[in-house]
Amino acid sequence: MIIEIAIVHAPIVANESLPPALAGTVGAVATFAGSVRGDEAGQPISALDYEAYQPMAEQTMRAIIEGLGQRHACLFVRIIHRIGTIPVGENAIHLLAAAVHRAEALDMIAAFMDRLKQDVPIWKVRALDLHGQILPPSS
Amino acid sequence: MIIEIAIVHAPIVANESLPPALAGTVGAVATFAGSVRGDEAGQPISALDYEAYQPMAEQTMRAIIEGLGQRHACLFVRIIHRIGTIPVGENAIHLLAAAVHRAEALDMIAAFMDRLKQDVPIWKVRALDLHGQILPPSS
Amino acid sequence: MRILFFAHLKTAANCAEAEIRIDGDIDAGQLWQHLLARFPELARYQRSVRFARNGTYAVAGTRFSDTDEVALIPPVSGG
Amino acid sequence: MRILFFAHLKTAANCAEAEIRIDGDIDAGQLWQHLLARFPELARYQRSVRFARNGTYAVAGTRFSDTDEVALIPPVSGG
Repeated sequence: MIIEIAIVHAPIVANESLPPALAGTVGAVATFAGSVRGDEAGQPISALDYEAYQPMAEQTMRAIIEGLGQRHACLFVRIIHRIGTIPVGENAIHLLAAAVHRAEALDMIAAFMDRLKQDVPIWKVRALDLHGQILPPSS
Repeated sequence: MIIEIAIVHAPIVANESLPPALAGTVGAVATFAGSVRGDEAGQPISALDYEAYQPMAEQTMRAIIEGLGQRHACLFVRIIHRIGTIPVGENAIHLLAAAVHRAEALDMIAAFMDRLKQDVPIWKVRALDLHGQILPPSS
Repeated sequence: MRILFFAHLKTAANCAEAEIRIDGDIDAGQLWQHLLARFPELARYQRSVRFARNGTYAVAGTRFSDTDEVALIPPVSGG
Repeated sequence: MRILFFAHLKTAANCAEAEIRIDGDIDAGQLWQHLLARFPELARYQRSVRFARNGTYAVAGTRFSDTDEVALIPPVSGG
Protein backbone atom coordinates (compact mmCIF):
# COMPACT_ATOMS: atom_id res chain seq x y z
CA MET A 1 0.00 0.00 0.00
CA ILE A 2 1.40 3.37 -1.06
CA ILE A 3 0.46 6.18 1.35
CA GLU A 4 0.72 9.91 0.74
CA ILE A 5 -0.03 12.23 3.65
CA ALA A 6 0.13 16.00 3.58
CA ILE A 7 -0.93 18.85 5.84
CA VAL A 8 -1.10 22.06 3.86
CA HIS A 9 -1.87 25.71 4.48
CA ALA A 10 -3.00 26.59 0.95
CA PRO A 11 -6.26 25.59 -0.76
CA ILE A 12 -6.39 21.88 -1.49
CA VAL A 13 -5.98 21.05 -5.15
CA ALA A 14 -7.86 17.80 -5.65
CA ASN A 15 -5.36 15.39 -7.14
CA GLU A 16 -7.05 12.31 -8.54
CA SER A 17 -3.93 10.91 -10.16
CA LEU A 18 -2.74 7.45 -9.20
CA PRO A 19 0.78 6.04 -9.24
CA PRO A 20 1.27 4.90 -12.87
CA ALA A 21 2.37 1.44 -11.70
CA LEU A 22 -1.19 0.76 -10.53
CA ALA A 23 -2.83 1.26 -13.95
CA GLY A 24 -4.91 -1.78 -14.82
CA THR A 25 -4.76 -3.14 -11.26
CA VAL A 26 -7.00 -0.56 -9.60
CA GLY A 27 -10.70 -1.22 -10.10
CA ALA A 28 -12.13 1.23 -7.57
CA VAL A 29 -11.25 4.75 -6.50
CA ALA A 30 -13.21 6.38 -3.70
CA THR A 31 -12.72 9.97 -2.61
CA PHE A 32 -14.08 12.13 0.15
CA ALA A 33 -13.89 15.89 0.53
CA GLY A 34 -15.00 17.63 3.69
CA SER A 35 -15.66 21.34 3.33
CA VAL A 36 -16.46 24.25 5.63
CA ARG A 37 -20.20 24.93 5.84
CA GLY A 38 -21.67 28.37 6.20
CA ASP A 39 -22.96 27.93 9.71
CA GLU A 40 -21.47 26.77 12.99
CA ALA A 41 -23.83 25.95 15.86
CA GLY A 42 -26.59 27.83 14.05
CA GLN A 43 -24.59 31.02 13.48
CA PRO A 44 -23.56 32.16 10.00
CA ILE A 45 -19.79 32.07 9.56
CA SER A 46 -17.29 33.03 6.91
CA ALA A 47 -14.42 30.68 7.79
CA LEU A 48 -13.01 28.21 10.29
CA ASP A 49 -9.49 28.24 11.70
CA TYR A 50 -7.79 24.87 12.00
CA GLU A 51 -4.68 24.00 13.96
CA ALA A 52 -2.61 20.80 14.00
CA TYR A 53 0.15 19.20 16.01
CA GLN A 54 1.65 18.64 12.64
CA PRO A 55 4.27 15.90 12.96
CA MET A 56 2.03 13.84 15.22
CA ALA A 57 -1.00 14.42 13.01
CA GLU A 58 0.84 13.17 9.94
CA GLN A 59 2.28 10.20 11.80
CA THR A 60 -1.11 9.33 13.33
CA MET A 61 -2.87 9.49 9.95
CA ARG A 62 -0.24 7.20 8.48
CA ALA A 63 -0.56 4.75 11.37
CA ILE A 64 -4.35 4.72 11.06
CA ILE A 65 -4.15 3.99 7.33
CA GLU A 66 -1.60 1.24 7.88
CA GLY A 67 -3.77 -0.31 10.56
CA LEU A 68 -6.96 -0.10 8.51
CA GLY A 69 -5.09 -1.51 5.52
CA GLN A 70 -4.91 -4.85 7.31
CA ARG A 71 -8.68 -5.17 6.99
CA HIS A 72 -9.43 -2.93 3.98
CA ALA A 73 -6.71 -3.88 1.50
CA CYS A 74 -6.04 -0.78 -0.54
CA LEU A 75 -3.31 -0.21 -3.11
CA PHE A 76 -2.99 3.53 -2.60
CA VAL A 77 -4.25 6.12 -0.14
CA ARG A 78 -3.75 9.88 -0.35
CA ILE A 79 -4.78 12.27 2.44
CA ILE A 80 -4.53 16.04 2.35
CA HIS A 81 -5.67 18.07 5.37
CA ARG A 82 -5.62 21.83 5.22
CA ILE A 83 -5.04 23.95 8.32
CA GLY A 84 -5.09 27.69 9.00
CA THR A 85 -8.07 29.82 7.95
CA ILE A 86 -10.40 27.94 5.59
CA PRO A 87 -13.22 29.97 4.02
CA VAL A 88 -16.74 28.59 3.75
CA GLY A 89 -17.13 26.31 0.75
CA GLU A 90 -13.46 25.32 0.62
CA ASN A 91 -12.17 21.87 1.53
CA ALA A 92 -10.59 21.09 4.88
CA ILE A 93 -9.77 17.52 3.90
CA HIS A 94 -9.50 15.41 0.79
CA LEU A 95 -9.02 11.64 0.80
CA LEU A 96 -8.52 9.19 -1.99
CA ALA A 97 -8.40 5.41 -1.65
CA ALA A 98 -7.72 3.07 -4.56
CA ALA A 99 -8.26 -0.67 -4.39
CA VAL A 100 -8.94 -3.68 -6.57
CA HIS A 101 -12.60 -3.82 -5.49
CA ARG A 102 -14.99 -1.17 -4.27
CA ALA A 103 -15.66 -2.38 -0.74
CA GLU A 104 -12.06 -1.91 0.38
CA ALA A 105 -11.84 1.62 -1.01
CA LEU A 106 -15.20 2.75 0.37
CA ASP A 107 -14.64 1.12 3.76
CA MET A 108 -11.17 2.65 4.04
CA ILE A 109 -12.59 6.15 3.53
CA ALA A 110 -15.43 5.71 6.02
CA ALA A 111 -13.25 4.03 8.65
CA PHE A 112 -10.48 6.59 8.30
CA MET A 113 -12.86 9.50 8.79
CA ASP A 114 -14.19 7.92 11.98
CA ARG A 115 -10.66 7.45 13.32
CA LEU A 116 -9.61 10.95 12.22
CA LYS A 117 -12.30 12.43 14.39
CA GLN A 118 -11.17 10.40 17.39
CA ASP A 119 -7.40 10.44 17.27
CA VAL A 120 -5.73 12.84 14.83
CA PRO A 121 -4.47 15.96 16.63
CA ILE A 122 -6.16 18.57 14.45
CA TRP A 123 -8.61 21.11 15.83
CA LYS A 124 -11.16 23.61 14.67
CA VAL A 125 -9.99 26.35 16.99
CA ARG A 126 -12.32 29.17 16.07
CA ALA A 127 -14.99 30.32 13.67
CA LEU A 128 -15.05 33.71 12.01
CA ASP A 129 -18.39 35.43 11.58
CA LEU A 130 -19.46 37.29 8.45
CA HIS A 131 -17.48 40.33 9.57
CA GLY A 132 -14.33 38.31 10.24
CA GLN A 133 -14.83 38.51 14.01
CA ILE A 134 -14.00 35.50 16.15
CA LEU A 135 -16.84 33.33 17.41
CA PRO A 136 -16.20 30.81 20.15
CA PRO A 137 -15.74 27.28 18.78
CA SER A 138 -18.76 25.00 19.09
CA SER A 139 -16.83 21.83 19.78
CA MET B 1 -32.24 16.32 -3.73
CA ILE B 2 -30.96 17.17 -7.20
CA ILE B 3 -30.20 14.08 -9.29
CA GLU B 4 -28.19 13.94 -12.51
CA ILE B 5 -28.07 10.61 -14.37
CA ALA B 6 -26.26 9.96 -17.63
CA ILE B 7 -25.33 6.93 -19.68
CA VAL B 8 -22.57 7.83 -22.10
CA HIS B 9 -20.56 6.15 -24.84
CA ALA B 10 -17.48 8.37 -24.61
CA PRO B 11 -14.82 8.41 -21.87
CA ILE B 12 -16.18 9.76 -18.60
CA VAL B 13 -14.94 13.22 -17.76
CA ALA B 14 -14.98 13.40 -13.96
CA ASN B 15 -17.09 16.39 -13.12
CA GLU B 16 -16.73 17.40 -9.49
CA SER B 17 -18.73 20.60 -9.80
CA LEU B 18 -21.77 21.12 -7.61
CA PRO B 19 -24.87 23.21 -8.28
CA PRO B 20 -23.86 26.75 -7.21
CA ALA B 21 -26.94 27.03 -5.00
CA LEU B 22 -25.44 24.42 -2.68
CA ALA B 23 -22.27 26.37 -1.87
CA GLY B 24 -21.88 26.72 1.88
CA THR B 25 -24.53 24.09 2.58
CA VAL B 26 -22.59 21.04 1.43
CA GLY B 27 -20.12 19.77 4.01
CA ALA B 28 -19.27 16.41 2.45
CA VAL B 29 -18.69 15.20 -1.09
CA ALA B 30 -18.01 11.51 -1.72
CA THR B 31 -17.14 10.09 -5.10
CA PHE B 32 -16.60 6.64 -6.49
CA ALA B 33 -15.08 5.61 -9.78
CA GLY B 34 -15.10 2.02 -10.99
CA SER B 35 -12.63 1.22 -13.72
CA VAL B 36 -11.85 -1.73 -15.96
CA ARG B 37 -9.06 -3.91 -14.59
CA GLY B 38 -6.51 -5.66 -16.74
CA ASP B 39 -7.69 -9.17 -16.04
CA GLU B 40 -11.02 -10.94 -16.19
CA ALA B 41 -11.33 -14.34 -14.52
CA GLY B 42 -7.54 -14.59 -14.46
CA GLN B 43 -7.04 -13.80 -18.15
CA PRO B 44 -5.33 -10.60 -19.31
CA ILE B 45 -7.73 -8.35 -21.18
CA SER B 46 -7.57 -5.07 -23.06
CA ALA B 47 -11.19 -3.90 -22.70
CA LEU B 48 -14.71 -4.79 -21.62
CA ASP B 49 -17.85 -4.25 -23.65
CA TYR B 50 -20.86 -2.94 -21.73
CA GLU B 51 -24.48 -2.88 -22.84
CA ALA B 52 -27.51 -1.20 -21.26
CA TYR B 53 -31.26 -1.20 -21.58
CA GLN B 54 -30.78 2.51 -21.55
CA PRO B 55 -34.13 4.12 -20.68
CA MET B 56 -34.81 1.54 -17.97
CA ALA B 57 -31.25 1.76 -16.64
CA GLU B 58 -31.54 5.54 -16.27
CA GLN B 59 -34.97 5.31 -14.71
CA THR B 60 -33.88 2.54 -12.33
CA MET B 61 -30.81 4.47 -11.20
CA ARG B 62 -32.98 7.50 -10.50
CA ALA B 63 -35.52 5.43 -8.57
CA ILE B 64 -32.75 3.82 -6.51
CA ILE B 65 -31.27 7.22 -5.61
CA GLU B 66 -34.69 8.61 -4.71
CA GLY B 67 -35.39 5.59 -2.53
CA LEU B 68 -32.00 5.70 -0.80
CA GLY B 69 -32.41 9.45 -0.30
CA GLN B 70 -35.12 8.72 2.24
CA ARG B 71 -32.51 7.20 4.53
CA HIS B 72 -29.31 8.89 3.36
CA ALA B 73 -30.34 12.52 2.96
CA CYS B 74 -28.18 13.93 0.19
CA LEU B 75 -28.40 17.33 -1.48
CA PHE B 76 -27.04 16.27 -4.86
CA VAL B 77 -26.19 13.02 -6.60
CA ARG B 78 -24.56 12.63 -10.01
CA ILE B 79 -24.14 9.28 -11.76
CA ILE B 80 -22.40 8.69 -15.06
CA HIS B 81 -22.20 5.15 -16.47
CA ARG B 82 -20.29 4.50 -19.65
CA ILE B 83 -21.27 1.71 -22.05
CA GLY B 84 -19.73 0.33 -25.23
CA THR B 85 -16.09 -0.71 -25.35
CA ILE B 86 -14.16 0.52 -22.29
CA PRO B 87 -10.38 0.03 -22.35
CA VAL B 88 -8.49 -1.21 -19.29
CA GLY B 89 -7.78 1.62 -16.86
CA GLU B 90 -10.74 3.75 -17.96
CA ASN B 91 -13.81 4.35 -15.83
CA ALA B 92 -17.06 2.47 -16.35
CA ILE B 93 -18.87 4.46 -13.68
CA HIS B 94 -18.46 7.68 -11.74
CA LEU B 95 -20.67 8.69 -8.82
CA LEU B 96 -20.75 11.82 -6.74
CA ALA B 97 -22.89 12.39 -3.65
CA ALA B 98 -22.99 15.67 -1.75
CA ALA B 99 -24.56 16.05 1.67
CA VAL B 100 -24.41 18.17 4.79
CA HIS B 101 -22.54 15.48 6.74
CA ARG B 102 -20.23 12.72 5.65
CA ALA B 103 -22.24 9.66 6.67
CA GLU B 104 -25.07 10.40 4.24
CA ALA B 105 -22.75 10.95 1.29
CA LEU B 106 -20.60 7.88 1.99
CA ASP B 107 -23.59 5.64 2.72
CA MET B 108 -25.37 6.79 -0.44
CA ILE B 109 -22.38 5.79 -2.57
CA ALA B 110 -21.98 2.38 -0.94
CA ALA B 111 -25.70 1.59 -0.96
CA PHE B 112 -26.15 2.73 -4.55
CA MET B 113 -23.33 0.52 -5.78
CA ASP B 114 -24.88 -2.51 -4.07
CA ARG B 115 -28.24 -1.79 -5.69
CA LEU B 116 -26.66 -1.09 -9.08
CA LYS B 117 -25.21 -4.57 -9.12
CA GLN B 118 -28.57 -6.10 -8.30
CA ASP B 119 -31.08 -4.14 -10.34
CA VAL B 120 -29.75 -1.76 -12.98
CA PRO B 121 -30.01 -3.31 -16.47
CA ILE B 122 -26.40 -2.86 -17.55
CA TRP B 123 -24.19 -5.79 -18.52
CA LYS B 124 -20.57 -6.59 -19.15
CA VAL B 125 -21.23 -8.55 -22.31
CA ARG B 126 -17.76 -9.53 -23.38
CA ALA B 127 -14.09 -9.05 -22.69
CA LEU B 128 -11.47 -8.41 -25.35
CA ASP B 129 -8.08 -10.07 -24.97
CA LEU B 130 -4.77 -8.34 -25.65
CA HIS B 131 -5.22 -8.97 -29.38
CA GLY B 132 -8.73 -7.54 -29.41
CA GLN B 133 -10.30 -11.01 -29.70
CA ILE B 134 -13.50 -11.77 -27.81
CA LEU B 135 -13.27 -13.77 -24.60
CA PRO B 136 -16.42 -15.24 -23.09
CA PRO B 137 -17.77 -13.10 -20.24
CA SER B 138 -17.03 -14.35 -16.76
CA SER B 139 -20.31 -13.31 -15.22
CA MET C 1 -45.88 -7.20 -28.02
CA ARG C 2 -42.34 -6.03 -28.45
CA ILE C 3 -39.73 -8.24 -26.79
CA LEU C 4 -36.19 -7.01 -26.03
CA PHE C 5 -33.22 -9.28 -25.45
CA PHE C 6 -29.96 -8.23 -23.76
CA ALA C 7 -26.49 -9.62 -23.21
CA HIS C 8 -26.26 -13.41 -23.71
CA LEU C 9 -30.01 -13.66 -24.30
CA LYS C 10 -29.43 -11.97 -27.65
CA THR C 11 -27.26 -14.90 -28.61
CA ALA C 12 -29.75 -17.41 -27.27
CA ALA C 13 -32.66 -15.77 -29.11
CA ASN C 14 -30.48 -14.95 -32.10
CA CYS C 15 -32.00 -11.46 -32.18
CA ALA C 16 -32.15 -8.26 -30.15
CA GLU C 17 -35.86 -7.58 -30.58
CA ALA C 18 -38.90 -9.58 -31.60
CA GLU C 19 -42.63 -9.05 -31.98
CA ILE C 20 -45.03 -11.60 -30.59
CA ARG C 21 -48.81 -11.52 -30.80
CA ILE C 22 -50.78 -11.66 -27.55
CA ASP C 23 -54.55 -11.82 -27.17
CA GLY C 24 -55.94 -10.09 -24.07
CA ASP C 25 -53.61 -9.91 -21.08
CA ILE C 26 -51.51 -12.74 -19.79
CA ASP C 27 -49.39 -13.51 -16.76
CA ALA C 28 -45.66 -14.23 -16.62
CA GLY C 29 -46.13 -18.00 -16.93
CA GLN C 30 -48.18 -17.59 -20.09
CA LEU C 31 -45.64 -15.14 -21.48
CA TRP C 32 -42.89 -17.71 -20.96
CA GLN C 33 -44.97 -20.26 -22.88
CA HIS C 34 -45.15 -17.86 -25.82
CA LEU C 35 -41.44 -17.10 -25.63
CA LEU C 36 -40.27 -20.69 -25.30
CA ALA C 37 -42.44 -21.79 -28.21
CA ARG C 38 -40.58 -19.36 -30.40
CA PHE C 39 -37.16 -19.24 -28.67
CA PRO C 40 -36.56 -22.69 -27.13
CA GLU C 41 -32.92 -21.78 -26.39
CA LEU C 42 -34.16 -19.41 -23.67
CA ALA C 43 -35.27 -22.32 -21.48
CA ARG C 44 -31.93 -22.65 -19.70
CA TYR C 45 -32.02 -18.99 -18.68
CA GLN C 46 -35.63 -18.93 -17.51
CA ARG C 47 -34.83 -19.20 -13.80
CA SER C 48 -32.40 -16.29 -13.78
CA VAL C 49 -34.30 -13.90 -16.06
CA ARG C 50 -36.62 -11.16 -14.82
CA PHE C 51 -39.25 -9.49 -16.98
CA ALA C 52 -39.45 -5.71 -17.22
CA ARG C 53 -42.74 -4.34 -18.52
CA ASN C 54 -42.45 -0.89 -20.09
CA GLY C 55 -39.22 -0.20 -18.28
CA THR C 56 -40.18 -1.42 -14.81
CA TYR C 57 -39.51 -4.80 -13.24
CA ALA C 58 -42.58 -7.02 -13.25
CA VAL C 59 -43.78 -8.16 -9.85
CA ALA C 60 -45.98 -11.07 -8.80
CA GLY C 61 -49.32 -10.53 -10.50
CA THR C 62 -48.07 -8.25 -13.30
CA ARG C 63 -50.18 -8.75 -16.47
CA PHE C 64 -48.78 -8.28 -19.96
CA SER C 65 -50.73 -7.15 -23.01
CA ASP C 66 -50.04 -6.76 -26.70
CA THR C 67 -49.10 -3.08 -26.53
CA ASP C 68 -46.42 -3.61 -23.87
CA GLU C 69 -42.68 -3.54 -24.37
CA VAL C 70 -41.26 -6.45 -22.41
CA ALA C 71 -37.55 -6.80 -21.76
CA LEU C 72 -35.90 -10.02 -20.61
CA ILE C 73 -33.37 -8.97 -17.98
CA PRO C 74 -30.62 -11.48 -17.23
CA PRO C 75 -28.51 -10.98 -14.09
CA VAL C 76 -26.98 -7.53 -14.35
CA SER C 77 -23.27 -6.71 -14.10
CA GLY C 78 -22.85 -2.96 -14.38
CA GLY C 79 -20.41 -0.77 -12.54
CA MET D 1 10.65 18.55 29.43
CA ARG D 2 9.04 20.44 26.61
CA ILE D 3 5.26 20.82 26.94
CA LEU D 4 3.05 21.69 23.96
CA PHE D 5 -0.44 23.19 24.24
CA PHE D 6 -3.06 23.17 21.47
CA ALA D 7 -6.45 24.71 20.75
CA HIS D 8 -8.19 26.04 23.88
CA LEU D 9 -5.42 24.72 26.11
CA LYS D 10 -3.22 27.47 24.72
CA THR D 11 -5.63 29.98 26.14
CA ALA D 12 -5.87 28.14 29.46
CA ALA D 13 -2.08 27.91 29.80
CA ASN D 14 -1.59 31.31 28.22
CA CYS D 15 1.21 29.89 26.10
CA ALA D 16 1.83 27.43 23.28
CA GLU D 17 4.95 25.80 24.72
CA ALA D 18 6.59 25.56 28.10
CA GLU D 19 9.63 23.91 29.69
CA ILE D 20 9.28 22.08 32.97
CA ARG D 21 12.03 20.36 34.93
CA ILE D 22 11.58 16.67 35.75
CA ASP D 23 13.91 14.48 37.83
CA GLY D 24 14.04 10.83 36.81
CA ASP D 25 10.97 9.42 35.13
CA ILE D 26 7.43 10.00 36.26
CA ASP D 27 3.98 8.69 35.48
CA ALA D 28 0.97 10.58 34.12
CA GLY D 29 -0.38 11.41 37.56
CA GLN D 30 2.90 12.95 38.63
CA LEU D 31 3.11 14.86 35.35
CA TRP D 32 -0.34 16.33 36.01
CA GLN D 33 0.86 17.46 39.46
CA HIS D 34 3.74 19.33 37.84
CA LEU D 35 1.45 20.85 35.20
CA LEU D 36 -1.31 21.93 37.57
CA ALA D 37 1.21 23.53 39.94
CA ARG D 38 2.28 25.79 37.13
CA PHE D 39 -0.92 26.02 35.07
CA PRO D 40 -3.86 25.74 37.47
CA GLU D 41 -6.31 26.74 34.72
CA LEU D 42 -5.74 23.33 33.12
CA ALA D 43 -7.59 21.57 35.92
CA ARG D 44 -10.99 21.81 34.27
CA TYR D 45 -9.66 20.13 31.12
CA GLN D 46 -7.78 17.34 32.85
CA ARG D 47 -10.42 14.68 32.30
CA SER D 48 -10.66 15.26 28.56
CA VAL D 49 -6.97 15.73 27.78
CA ARG D 50 -4.68 12.95 26.57
CA PHE D 51 -0.89 13.09 26.76
CA ALA D 52 1.24 12.40 23.73
CA ARG D 53 4.87 11.55 24.41
CA ASN D 54 7.23 12.29 21.53
CA GLY D 55 4.37 12.23 19.04
CA THR D 56 2.58 9.10 20.23
CA TYR D 57 -0.38 8.83 22.58
CA ALA D 58 0.64 7.78 26.06
CA VAL D 59 -0.90 4.55 27.32
CA ALA D 60 -1.38 3.19 30.82
CA GLY D 61 2.10 2.84 32.30
CA THR D 62 3.85 5.32 30.01
CA ARG D 63 6.71 7.04 31.85
CA PHE D 64 7.83 10.58 31.08
CA SER D 65 11.37 11.93 31.46
CA ASP D 66 13.05 15.28 31.13
CA THR D 67 14.11 14.82 27.51
CA ASP D 68 10.58 14.04 26.28
CA GLU D 69 8.33 16.33 24.29
CA VAL D 70 4.87 16.01 25.81
CA ALA D 71 1.79 17.38 24.08
CA LEU D 72 -1.53 17.93 25.80
CA ILE D 73 -4.15 16.75 23.32
CA PRO D 74 -7.67 18.02 23.93
CA PRO D 75 -10.56 16.33 22.06
CA VAL D 76 -9.77 16.58 18.36
CA SER D 77 -12.04 18.03 15.69
CA GLY D 78 -10.32 17.69 12.34
CA GLY D 79 -11.91 16.90 9.00
